[in-house]
Formats: sequence, C-alpha cells, structure tokens
Amino acid sequence: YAHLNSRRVDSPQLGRPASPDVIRRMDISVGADGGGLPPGAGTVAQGRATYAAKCQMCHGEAGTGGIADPLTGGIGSLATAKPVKTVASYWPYAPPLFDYIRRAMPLTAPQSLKDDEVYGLVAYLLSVDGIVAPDARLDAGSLTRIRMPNRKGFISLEDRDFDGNAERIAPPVEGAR
Amino acid sequence: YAHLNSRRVDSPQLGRPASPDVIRRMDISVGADGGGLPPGAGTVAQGRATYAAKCQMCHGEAGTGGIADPLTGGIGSLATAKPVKTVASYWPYAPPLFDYIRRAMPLTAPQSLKDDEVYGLVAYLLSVDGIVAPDARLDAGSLTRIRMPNRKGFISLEDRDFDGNAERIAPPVEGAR
Amino acid sequence: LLMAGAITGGGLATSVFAAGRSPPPASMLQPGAALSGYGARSRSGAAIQRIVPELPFPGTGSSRTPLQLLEGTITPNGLHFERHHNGVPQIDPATHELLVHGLVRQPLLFRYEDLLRYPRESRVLFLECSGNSGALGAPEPVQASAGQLNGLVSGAEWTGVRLSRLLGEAGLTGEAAWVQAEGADAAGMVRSIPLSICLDDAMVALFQNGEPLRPEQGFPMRLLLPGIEGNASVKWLRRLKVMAAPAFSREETSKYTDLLPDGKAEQFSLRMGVKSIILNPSYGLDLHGAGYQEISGLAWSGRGSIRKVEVSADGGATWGEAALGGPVLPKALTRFRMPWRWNGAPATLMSRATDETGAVQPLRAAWLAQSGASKGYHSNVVQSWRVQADGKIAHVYA
Amino acid sequence: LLMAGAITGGGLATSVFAAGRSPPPASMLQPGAALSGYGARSRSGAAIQRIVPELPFPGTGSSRTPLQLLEGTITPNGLHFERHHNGVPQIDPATHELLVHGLVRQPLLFRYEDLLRYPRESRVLFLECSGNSGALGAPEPVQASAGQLNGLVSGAEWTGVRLSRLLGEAGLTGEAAWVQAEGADAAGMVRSIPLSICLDDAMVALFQNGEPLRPEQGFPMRLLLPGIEGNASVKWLRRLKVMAAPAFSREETSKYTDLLPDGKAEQFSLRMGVKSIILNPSYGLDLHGAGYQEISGLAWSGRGSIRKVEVSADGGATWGEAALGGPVLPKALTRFRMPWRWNGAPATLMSRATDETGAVQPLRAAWLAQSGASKGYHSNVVQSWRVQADGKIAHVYA
Ligand code: HEC
Ligand code: HEC
Ligand SMILES: [Ca+2]
Ligand SMILES: [Ca+2]
Ligand SMILES: [Ca+2]
Ligand SMILES: [Ca+2]
Ligand SMILES: [Ca+2]
Ligand SMILES: [Ca+2]
Ligand SMILES: [Co+2]
Ligand SMILES: [Co+2]
Repeated sequence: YAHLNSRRVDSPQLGRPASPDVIRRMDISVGADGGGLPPGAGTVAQGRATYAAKCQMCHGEAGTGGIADPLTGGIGSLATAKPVKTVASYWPYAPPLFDYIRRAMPLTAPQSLKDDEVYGLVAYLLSVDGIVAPDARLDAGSLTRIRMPNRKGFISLEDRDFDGNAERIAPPVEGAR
Repeated sequence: YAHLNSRRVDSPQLGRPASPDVIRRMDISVGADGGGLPPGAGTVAQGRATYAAKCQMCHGEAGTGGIADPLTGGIGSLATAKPVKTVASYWPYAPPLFDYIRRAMPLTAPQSLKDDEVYGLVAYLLSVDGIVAPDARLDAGSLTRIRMPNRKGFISLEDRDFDGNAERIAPPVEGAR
Repeated sequence: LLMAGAITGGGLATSVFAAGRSPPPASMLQPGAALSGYGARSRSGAAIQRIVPELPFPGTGSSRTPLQLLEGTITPNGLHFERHHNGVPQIDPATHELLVHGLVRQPLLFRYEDLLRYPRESRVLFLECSGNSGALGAPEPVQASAGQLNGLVSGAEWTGVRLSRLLGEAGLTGEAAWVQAEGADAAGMVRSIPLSICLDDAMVALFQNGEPLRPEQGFPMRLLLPGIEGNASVKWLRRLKVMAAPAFSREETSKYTDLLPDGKAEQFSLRMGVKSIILNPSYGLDLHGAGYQEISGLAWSGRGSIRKVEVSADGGATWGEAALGGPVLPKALTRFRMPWRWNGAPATLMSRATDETGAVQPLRAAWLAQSGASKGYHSNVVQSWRVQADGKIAHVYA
Repeated sequence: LLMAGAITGGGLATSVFAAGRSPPPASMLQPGAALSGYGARSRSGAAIQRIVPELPFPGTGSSRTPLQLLEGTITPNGLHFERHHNGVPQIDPATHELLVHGLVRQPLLFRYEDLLRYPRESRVLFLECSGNSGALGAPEPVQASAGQLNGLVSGAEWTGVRLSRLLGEAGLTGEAAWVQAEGADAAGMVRSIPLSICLDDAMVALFQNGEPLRPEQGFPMRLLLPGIEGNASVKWLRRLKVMAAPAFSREETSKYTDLLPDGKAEQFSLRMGVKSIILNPSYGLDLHGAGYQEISGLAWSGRGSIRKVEVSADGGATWGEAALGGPVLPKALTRFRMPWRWNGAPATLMSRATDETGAVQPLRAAWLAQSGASKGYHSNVVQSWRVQADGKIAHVYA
C-alpha cells in the first residue's frame, strides 16, 4: 500500500491521532476468533433469568415463538424445503453472538446489558438446543471454544470477486417460458 | 413541417380539437400589430381617473415615484450613463401595453379591468409624456397607430441564432488584469 | 358578470368577460403564494409517499420507494428507500467523529467539519438492499405494485470523500484485507467489507442530491460502496477497523448471506447483479384502452453500466431493444423506454438487461434452479406484467 | 456508572461502561425514529434555505439557490431558485388544460392526464434567469455570497414530453415561425419563442428530479427550453400560440432585452453564455488557515457541454485546468475541482470556462466594453474571490 499511503500532497491531512484509550472506548467489537471479548462470565441459569426479564417479551419463551427473530431451534433444517434460520441453526461462530447481543439488544435499551449478563444470555440461548451443557458457565475462553452446528456451512465468495449472482454462475435459458 | 406533422405512429394522439369559442375564451393576447384588441374605447380623462383609483398606490402619481416599476418619463435617457427604462422610454409598441395591463394588472386583482378601462389607462399613461394628445380617445384602430419613441430601438438577434452573449461578439482579452 | 353565452363580436357588453369569454382559472385572477425558503410539493405530488409497512418495531424494517410513481433516474431525497435495524438516530454533527483504526500505522479521528475540508467527488449511483425483489421467490406471484415488489432501490447523486484517501492517511499495513464499518445507530450495526472494495470506488458520503445527507440516509456521514448491497453502505458511519480477516458479525452471517438448496450458504455475495424492471405499465397502473403506450422502466448493475435492455410484449417469445436514456452511467439507474401499441389482446410484458460485462438478467426459472426459493437475497429475475383484455395489469410468472 | 479513568484490563467493574469506557453517544443507546413516508432534512440541513429578499410584493421577484452550501450538480427541488411575476398559483391538475392553437392545422387541447400518457424523455439541465449575476455590473464589487450573487441558476433532471411532438400533432403550417407561451399564473405571463427553439430540444416538463414538478417550478406542467434564459421556460403552461411573428409582449421588450451603451437594445438574446463560478472557497466560507484547500465550483453553457474550466490563484497571471466531474452533459451544470495549497499569502481566485463551441467566458472588462454596466442581463463574467492573509474572503474585481 505504499502508493496509497504516500498520497498526501492533495489532501488536508486533518485526521487526529486516536489514543488506545479512545479506541478502547469506541470499539466494543468482538471477532469470530473471540478477540475483543471482555472479562466476566455467566451461567445458563443466570442467562435464563436475564432472558425471561429482558428478551422473552419479543423473542418468546426459550427463544422462539415471539414477534422478533427466532433464536433457537431449526438445527438440521437448512437443506429442507422449509429452512429455519436461527442463531442455533445458522450462525457459524459464537463470539459474534456476544457482540451482537451486547451492541444491539435488548432492542429497547441497546448497550444496557452488563458483560456478565451477556455471557449468561449466550450460555442460556445455546443451551436450549444442547450446543452447550445445561450447567455451562461461559467466559471469554470457553465461549471462543464453542463449535456451532453450522460452523462449516458458509462458502466465501472471495475468489469470485464477491459476485454470487445467478447470472455469473449459469447462463440464462434463452427465450424460455 | 411535413416530417414532423406526420410523426404520429409512436404517440398516443390524445389532443382534443379546440373550438373557436374555447380559443377565444383562453386567448386574450394582443400582438404588436394590434391583432386581438377588443371593441371598446377610453379617454385620457377616464384613464386618469381609473389610474388614480387602481394604480397610483403602487406606481405613483402620473406613473412614476411609486414602489413598482416606473411607467412614464425617461424618454431620451437610453444612451446616457443612467438610462431610465419605462413604458414611455423603452417599449417599442403600444398594443402589447394594452395586453399587459389587461392580463396582469392591477397586481392585486389581475384581469379585473374592463376593456374600456384598459383603453383609458393606455391613453392616460401615454399622454403623460405627450405620446398621445391630452384629449386622446383610444380604440383598437387608434391604439394600433401609435408610434412609440423607441419603436426603432431594438435589434433582433434572429440572424445570430438568438445568441447575444459577449463572448460570441468579441474574443476575451487573454490574461488581462 | 356576464358569463359564457353572450354574443361575440359587436356586442356591447362591458364586463371583462364579455364576448363569450368564461372566467379564466382562479390562478390567473389573484396573486399567488410568496417566495419561500424551501419549496413544498403540490397537493397531488405530496400524495407520493414511501411505502411503509405495519411493523412490530417501527424503526426496524424497510420502507420502499414508490418507483412506479416516479420518473427519470434521480430519487428525491425524501423518497429514498429506508432500511434500518433500530430506527433513525438524531446525530449532532458537531460531536460526531469517525475513527479509523486497526491494522494501520496511525489510528486517526476525523470530525465532520474535518471531512468537509477534504477533496470531494460526486457520483450518480444506485443503492439497493440485498433483499430487494425477494418476493419474486414466492410460489405464486404477489399482486403488488412495482414499488412494493422492488422499491428497495433508489438513485441519487452522492458527494463525499474517497475512502481510500482516509485509509491512506492512516497508513495500511501488510496484513490489511478487511474493514469493519460501524454505524452510530441503536443497532450499532457492523459489517465486514473487503479492503479491495474499500480501495476501489468507495466513498464516505456527505451529500445527497446536493444537500447534506438526510438522517434516514445516514447524516452526517455514511459509507457508500458503489454496486454493493446496500446494507454494507453503513449509515451514520462512526468507526472503520482495518482487519486481517472478517469479524463474521451478525449482518454477514445470520443476515445477508445466500442460503442455497443444499443447505450451504454463499457468504460475502456483495455485488448486486444486472437487473431491470418495467415500471409503466405495471400493477396498479392499468391501461385506459388499446393504443399507444410507452413501456418504461429502470435498469442497473452492480458491475457497471447497462449495455442494453430488451423488452418483450409476448411473454418472451420475441424481444426488441429499448432506448436507454442518457447518460448511461456505471452502477447507476438507467431509464429505458420502448414505444408499444397495445392492440387490446392480452399481453405479457417483460424486460431483460445486459450489463457491460455481458452478464444477462436471469429468467426466474434459471435463478430458482441455481438459488432455490428461500434465498431471499440478490433477486434480479426477469419480471412479467400481464396486461389483461380489460387493461388491468397482473403480476405473473412467465 | 464508572466513567473514563478506570483501570483497564483486569478490573472487576461490572458496569457496562467498565474498563475505562465512556458512554457511547445517545444515538446508540435508544431506538431511533420510525420509518416515514417522506423524509425530512436534518436540523443543520434544514438551515439551508433559499435566499429570499425583502420585497414590496412578496410574490413578485426572485429567491436564490444558496449554491455555495450545496454539492454536486443536482439542486434539491425545494432549493431550486424562483422567479415569479405575481406569486405561485395553486393549480388543480384535474381541470388544467394546455391549448395549442394559431398557425396549426387543428387546434388541440391536452389535459394533464393526457400528457402523462405521451412518450417521455429525461434531461439533466440547468435553468438560469437572464438576470443572474447582474450585480457584477456594479461599479464596486458587492460583498455577498456566491448564492446571493449567482443563485438564479439551478440544475435538475427534468422529465416530460418533447414539445415538437405536440406541435406536430396539431400540424404546423408554412408561416409558423414563433410560438407564444402563456402561464396560468396571476401575471398571465406570455413570451414569444422562436419556433426553431421549440422544435429543437424543448419539452413540456412534468417531473423534476423524479417527482412531479413543484408549484414554484410550474406544476402541473411547464415549458422547458434547454440553454435558454429561464423566463422563457414558462411555468404553469396553459397555452401555446403558433404565430408568424413575435407578439413583442412585455417580457421580450420591456424586460429581458439587453440595453447597449448606444441606447439600442438586443432583443431575443435567448441563449445563455458559457459561465463558471467558484463556490468554495467564496465570500462567507473563509479559510481556516494555510494548507490544502480544494477549489470547487460549477460551469455551464447554453450552447452545450463544457470543454474545460481553467482556474487561477494569482488573479489571472497563470491558469491551470480543473478536473471536471462526470458526466459532462450539454446544457447542464458541471462541477469542477482543483486542488490548491494556500501558502497563507493573499491570493485572487478566478475560474474561466470554455464550452464545446470554443466560446470562452469573458473577463469583466471585455463584457463591459461590449455590454455596458446597465445591461443587467446575460452576465457571465469571470468572477474573482480575494483570499486575504487572515483567511477571510472578499469579492473583488480583478
Ligand atoms: C423490543 C423487542 C426486543 C427485545 C426486548 C429483544 N429483542 Fe432481540 N431482536 C429484536 C429484533 C426486532 C431483532 C431484529 C433486528 C434487526 O432486524 O436488525 C432482534 C434480533 C436479535 C438477534 C439476532 C437474531 C439473528 O439470527 O439475526 C439476537 C441474537 C437477539 N435479538 C437476542 C436478544 C436478546 C438476548 C435479548 C434480551 C437481552 C433480546 N434480543 C431482546 C427485538 C427484540
Ligand atoms: C399592488 C401593486 C400594483 C398595482 C395596484 C398596479 N401595479 Fe402595475 N406593476 C406592479 C408590479 C410589481 C409590476 C412588475 C411586475 C413584474 O415584475 O412582472 C408592475 C408592472 C406594471 C407595468 C409594466 C412596466 C414595464 O415597463 O414592464 C405596467 C405597464 C403596469 N404595471 C401598469 C399598471 C396599471 C395600469 C395599473 C392599474 C390598473 C397597475 N399597474 C397597478 C405593481 C402594481
Ligand atoms: Ca473498479
Ligand atoms: Ca443499513
Ligand atoms: Ca449478499
Ligand atoms: Ca440542437
Ligand atoms: Ca418565469
Ligand atoms: Ca435576453
Ligand atoms: Co439491506
Ligand atoms: Co428570468
């Protein structure tokens, strides 16, 4: 990237250095590899209680049947005529679930959950379908080691220049009715 | 225009024939040749009275000094450093004055004047600078025969494809300060 | 006043409406409205509204551009489609900052007023939600307007700062291959984007059709990735993290991935395909009767310019090439028009676009064979409107 | 809540904002606004308003587009300049009709809904009032914003019916050479237009930037004459009369004629010249300090496309060629940009455009020599902004 990094003469160069403290405050993201997971822990039981109090109203009992996206169930349905995409059936990695719940849920009060509560919620949700044990206690390490059912379910289109459209795969059937 | 007039195949042809009566109702325009002037007549005295009642409030006494465009005076000023453009000094034809007053004035009640009132107003306004006699009575014929002071003051740009911009007349003085 | 009916010519009526004249319209008889600081639409123009569904959470979902009621290729800012994940935030530009960090030599913060001082570029571009036209996968054709079916696409002239300029200022390091973008909305939405796309024609957009961005389109700043599915053009842009690998966040795993019939899912299918839709006539815009009718619609491709659009009025048995409105721009909506004379017999109207790479818009059957009905994303199938004998128009599968 | 300052890493704080985190912005902590039918501008965006003067008659005069606050080449419909002669009428499209009569084989009436069924075309075009930049004739440079000085020009994507199509339907006769257009406003404004212009690229415009025209721009229909002075693009179009000669009405004699120093006046000077204006930096947009500064502005010509724009930062001693934003379209606004590094010393910025015919924007001195200071119309002189040592910007005559 030398050419790009040196392209400064026709630019005002107004970016101000960001300190590690500022970055830490602004970036709460967690990667698929568990990078960014905070200290803390939570159990299935704690998560069940938090879920009942803060999530059930929208996502339904045990993560399904509410007015919001279903979170549990559907494992094994992806190749059927009626695939059910849930956290349990479709997500490939567990750490991004921590990330998403912490940043975006509950819908009515985002970023209000404590880190321990988030660990508990992930534990509870993943225990519903037996992805983790009923007595599991999750922290950064154990959460990162979880292997989701759909871990191998995705095909990256990086080698196809990120173009997965039908017309780049099969030619149209000319004039077909 | 044969080619244009026959270009109908790719058009829906939705124009509905307009009767002479509809045209007469919609078209009150008067051309420079007096075409379109209605029956009726008005004198300078009648126009002065109408003017005082309906125009003076905006255009000022005798057509000047009000908050709206000056209508009188300025004859002979066009070539000076301070040209004064008025009906009297600048307009080339009288019939369009009838047209304009009837269609657009008074500003607060357009198309409320009777045709006789319009004849009177034109007579009065043009009498201020002696373009018509103080006792003039104008009708379609006499109004059309009026010769305005600036009758010959305009140069049509028809032969220059309607482009009178400075840069089509003289080349820019390159690099001048 | 004497009204219409008076004898014309030599009549002696003195009313202004003498000689058989009826009153001019009211608009010509009284002064109109004053000059104003920001014009409003006409009464009937104001009836054109985005299509807003009933939602359980009113800030989470999409509103659609009523494409069939609009013209040209520019969408008015107020009618640009919306897709939000937890509502439209009110952001104070004076306190909003953009952080560029991660695998860079120097992490940097940019204020809004800073970005306003950078070199700018303008591009006329479409933005399309990956889920646009997803209803075309339904077993039976949904009887809905072209906007209801396809309204998650809009076009605008966007102006902003080339993203590569900001990334270059921070200085990229050798392992950099992905960028995580984050929005300052209540979803804190994040998305991992290939660095190659960020260094291509991506911009941080600040203006839309000449004005500052509107809140729904990401004021004070948004990421704008030409030709890429709309969700990745993160609104209310707050943070860009240069990474070696994607974060595999919710939006690029649980959502915006393309499930195939075998249960696998294509991930990072980012570029939108070549597509066209007939907007006029279409469902809800029935024909008045046999005769001339212009067939008009929009075509676009995430790969670049539209090369041609073909139109059929016989369900695809024969095709004719439509005229493309100029200018034809890459990754922008292109208006196409085809003169047609309806003879009153039932007809099935279709359009099919080809882009500058030679890619041809797929027929629905071909798309289904490759994608499966539950894909839901990247639907660019050829659509069909059936003109019935009474002029009513139905959505059909040809 | 624990706030910034807490020790990071191994701290046992249980608050969501532990470990030295300060609260995210409010926009990320509560759901945002719901989806809406027609989006509104941001608070700061809404501060951008047309420049409306104090007028004795609030419907008679002009409001200007604040060009220096906008971007790109498309003017938002709400900010398009206005010029009215007795206010903005409210017209019911259901009862409005267009009459085509005069030297035609068959006089015709067209309803709004009729015109909506005709073949359409879209063009991105500028519209400029003949009096735009008239203040440049003042003996001393007026200290006012670029919008105040030049805001009687705007750009939009216009869509409508080619005028030649309607004239052809009525059928033109041999003597036809002029067309009188009339608006349904309280001025009943009429204008005689050469038939050659009406048969060229003229249209009856029905849409603007995708929406129906706004009332101030002539809803439900207006005449649109590309490259021709704005007044002749009659709004609220009601009647077209084909004639053998002009009517010499008020707008083409008393107004919109160009008085020369010898007292004669050029009449039917209809085409707008080649012109450019620097919008950034400009009066009111002072520089923050020495360093990089993009010079940006707009260029256009009533004759067609812009071929090039040259920019000078030394009062015209030397010139450099600016980059033109794509697409460069005929009779449309073209954005130009020039990188510049201000060294802190006083500088005089100028732009000069050349159009596709080779015509070059005139210097003020040359324009005055040909036109005289009292011309008032068709002012397209090269303008100059003086950047003072403190960064403040003044309007100067170079
Ligand atoms: C007021 C309603 C509401 C509440 C309360 C709520 N959610 Fe959600 N949740 C939603 C909505 C709506 C979405 C989809 C958001 C979108 O479209 O981006 C969602 C999405 C999710 C998802 C993503 C599902 C997927 O597969 O993409 C997860 C996980 C989730 N919620 C977990 C939770 C948890 C844990 C809680 C409790 C702390 C919770 N939610 C509370 C409404 C709610
Ligand atoms: C309420 C104010 C008002 C009243 C009353 C009024 N006028 Fe006017 N007049 C104006 C304005 C304003 C203009 C300029 C309109 C424009 O800019 O198009 C004008 C323009 C004119 C012009 C065109 C001048 C030129 O050289 O272009 C004439 C002639 C005229 N008025 C005549 C009259 C007559 C005759 C009456 C009385 C019946 C009248 N006016 C009443 C405000 C008024
Ligand atoms: Ca490229
Ligand atoms: Ca989005
Ligand atoms: Ca995708
Ligand atoms: Ca031409
Ligand atoms: Ca006008
Ligand atoms: Ca002129
Ligand atoms: Co989307
Ligand atoms: Co004008």
